[in-house]
Amino acid sequence: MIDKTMTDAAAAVADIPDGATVMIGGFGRAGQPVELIDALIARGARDLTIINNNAGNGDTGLAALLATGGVRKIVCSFPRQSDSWVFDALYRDGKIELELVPQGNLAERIRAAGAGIGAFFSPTGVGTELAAGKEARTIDGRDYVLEYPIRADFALISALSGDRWGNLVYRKTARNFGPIMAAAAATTIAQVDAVVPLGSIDPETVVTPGIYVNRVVAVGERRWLAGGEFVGGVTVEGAPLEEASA
Amino acid sequence: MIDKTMTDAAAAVADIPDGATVMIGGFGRAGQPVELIDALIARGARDLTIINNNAGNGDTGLAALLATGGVRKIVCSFPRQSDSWVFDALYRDGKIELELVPQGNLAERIRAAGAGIGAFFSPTGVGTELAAGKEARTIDGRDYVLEYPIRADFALISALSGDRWGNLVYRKTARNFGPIMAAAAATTIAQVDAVVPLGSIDPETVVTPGIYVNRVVAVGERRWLAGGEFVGGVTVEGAPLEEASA
Amino acid sequence: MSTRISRNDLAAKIAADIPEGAIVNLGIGAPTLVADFLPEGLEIILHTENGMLGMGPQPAPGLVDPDLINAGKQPVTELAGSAYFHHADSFAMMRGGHLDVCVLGAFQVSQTGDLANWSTGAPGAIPAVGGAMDLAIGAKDVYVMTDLLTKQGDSKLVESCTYPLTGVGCVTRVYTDHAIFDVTPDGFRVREPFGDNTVESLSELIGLALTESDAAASPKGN
Amino acid sequence: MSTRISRNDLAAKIAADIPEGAIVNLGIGAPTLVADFLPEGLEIILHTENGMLGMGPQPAPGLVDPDLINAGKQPVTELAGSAYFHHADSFAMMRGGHLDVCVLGAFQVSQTGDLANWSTGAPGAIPAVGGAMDLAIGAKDVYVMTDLLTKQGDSKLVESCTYPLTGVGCVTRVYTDHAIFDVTPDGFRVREPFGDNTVESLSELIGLALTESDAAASPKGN
Repeated sequence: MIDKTMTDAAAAVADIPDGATVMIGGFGRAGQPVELIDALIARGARDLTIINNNAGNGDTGLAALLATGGVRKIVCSFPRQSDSWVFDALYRDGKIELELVPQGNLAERIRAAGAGIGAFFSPTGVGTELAAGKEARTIDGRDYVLEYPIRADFALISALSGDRWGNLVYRKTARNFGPIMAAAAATTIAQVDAVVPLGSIDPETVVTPGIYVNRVVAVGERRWLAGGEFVGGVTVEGAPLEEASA
Repeated sequence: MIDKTMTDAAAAVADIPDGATVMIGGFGRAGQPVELIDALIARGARDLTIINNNAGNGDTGLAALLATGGVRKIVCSFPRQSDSWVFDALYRDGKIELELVPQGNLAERIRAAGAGIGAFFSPTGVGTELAAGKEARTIDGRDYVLEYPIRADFALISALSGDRWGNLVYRKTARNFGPIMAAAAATTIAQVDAVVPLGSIDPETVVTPGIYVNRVVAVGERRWLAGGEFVGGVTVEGAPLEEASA
Repeated sequence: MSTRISRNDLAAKIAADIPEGAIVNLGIGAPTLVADFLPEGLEIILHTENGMLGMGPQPAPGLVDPDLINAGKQPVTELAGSAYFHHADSFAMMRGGHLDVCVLGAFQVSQTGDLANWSTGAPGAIPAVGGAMDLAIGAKDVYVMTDLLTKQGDSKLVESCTYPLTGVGCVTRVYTDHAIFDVTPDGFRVREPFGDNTVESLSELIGLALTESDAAASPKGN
Repeated sequence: MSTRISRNDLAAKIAADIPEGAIVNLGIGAPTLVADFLPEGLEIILHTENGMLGMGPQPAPGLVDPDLINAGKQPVTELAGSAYFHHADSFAMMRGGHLDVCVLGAFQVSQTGDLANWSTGAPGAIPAVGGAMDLAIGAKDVYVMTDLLTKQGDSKLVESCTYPLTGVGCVTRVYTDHAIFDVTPDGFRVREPFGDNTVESLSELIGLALTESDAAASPKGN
């Protein structure tokens, strides 16, 4: 029997070594695999390269990981946000390396890694300093630069539910980078609200087939859901309204 | 109000001109938009370039279109089949041009057209005669050839159901080339078993978002379905068993 | 003398130019205001690059869904007909030319349509580009929404950009608080001057030669 | 003298070498036989390039669903845990190296692992390649299932292919009716000779030098 489920997040990330390149899903807070990140923090891996769209929000999740000092480099499109103070301080102190990639090139380069594409000509960034030094070419009258795949040793992603084969479905805009990162990493670890029985996900609606997923960890339903359905009553950060208004 | 639905297949294909490049969805018979093809035959367009995985089966659908002599060239991966006699005869008589493309390159080139990729390095076909003359490159120790997008003026595809914004869902392996062709053509025409009210397709399960679809035509439910659910009782060609055994 | 319109009035002008059925991406910041002025009853489909078409307005207080946000990471809602997809599919929509309109902010726009809106190039500043470069090259019409002048009084419409570029020759129209400009092969053309602005006064204000569109000559008949 | 095993026995040999959890694509023709011999109770996930993982066996007569076919355009079924996806996603799985095993037929396999299986290059023949070239480069292990000799008695294992290539250096193992061969940097290595075949007799039969694996030396201990 194929069973990719694991009992807890700590076990799921236990073999992520120092120096690993780790993709972390999410766009801002939506889809960020906070429980897996917390487990990675507890593991204490150092010298990591992290690939994410952003560079952390507030003091939790990816921001907390950065705060440990265990991240050598981050590859992202939009590090500077209103609540990215952890990254901001590290960057200004020269304690973290930043590779800035336009968001669409970031997504397509991750997709290329999973899809076995050696490189591709993208029109994004042409003529800008983010394309400086890249191979350029005009094809059918449009200008392009050559972009290479972005791979990772591990991907940590978050989905709504998954089965023991690793099939995943997501929820709303929390889907974002999950499906492409799952395909681009040697080992993909998915946290899900709940593990569901094999066969209970309609094959027409599987977003990430299990072929891309190595480990599935149930972390429990988010507080703004009930049975997978939104019930409201939180801030955009996911804090209960009573806390937020306190 | 956005309403992409059209009353019949004839109206949907009425502006496909002589000389057009037309993508036709389907893998063999599964997902082949037979009613749209019939309408295109009735329209009588000539000098067409057709892009499909195959080159027709039996005497219906794409095969019937080829039989009209209105197709100048076909781009496909697998023309020769047990029931491809229409194409076979045209080809042997020198009456149709064939561009043979490995199936994965065909799919990825169509995807590249829809995704705004200028060209991409593919490992498929390297060292074979189908890559002869193509730009080659070794990247990270793996050999690739450069492949260019395949675009079309029109795409004719088949889906299970669609709404008036053009959102589509497919059924089982009839999905195949539909989603990527929809994005790669200037004008995409989808036949569906049924048009459903806007909002009745779960946004999580939309496979082709309406952004890629220009026209939607309801052609009625296939005889092996009832309310979208399989009820059995046909051959793989879709003929009722009583006919097949007659 | 009236030479400027409010940001809300400008957002309304942009909204009025968007036809029914258009697929539109509204950039972070002021451009999001445009959503509030889209005509009631017309179906215009909003795309957000974090994976959604058919985005609806902000939720009511207490109904915030943290899994449902826009590119500015603000809570939004879903409309009937919406669809979710992953990030590569979302940016394929832009890059592939499937969006009709995007509306972006700007530091500078050059008379050849170059856009600078992601970095002032200031030393020590933390760079962040997000989806700006993809949006710039990824819609049939790229509209810029901006004040015409910086707080220091410099024109944001320039002969050539001095800030780092976001995209080359990508802007088709600039909506400013003083006037609407089309980017043409002959440089900026005044499409609609607001209040007491004239082609001549605008040209003097920004230090660039301007042409006049038929629309500008008789704005009411536009 | 017994020198050949049946096609079914060969399919069973291949099936026995596929571990639980493997993602496997079985090519059109003889390789599809392997599905019938996969061990009961082990979960092995079949991929079909026309957009499905978790493919099940043929349907019962009268339960043919024309929307549910395999790459050979034969009716199949879906298992619990299956998933559908479009053609570009399906071939991305292959090209991206996510399949563990594919099993293909062959006209020729060279001792460096080149595969020829799509065209004999005969004048007037209608060429058709399908997904063969993608499969050839797209699985961690590419197994070939074939008779060792053609009907004319020529070896399909060759020094270098004379038929048009499907892929270069892609084959890892060849299952024939006479023996199983691994493709190694030193050429073909006999993994398991069947019946009365020996490394020496096989070498003589196909006209190529062969090496012997430890497994071949004691096949029972494999």
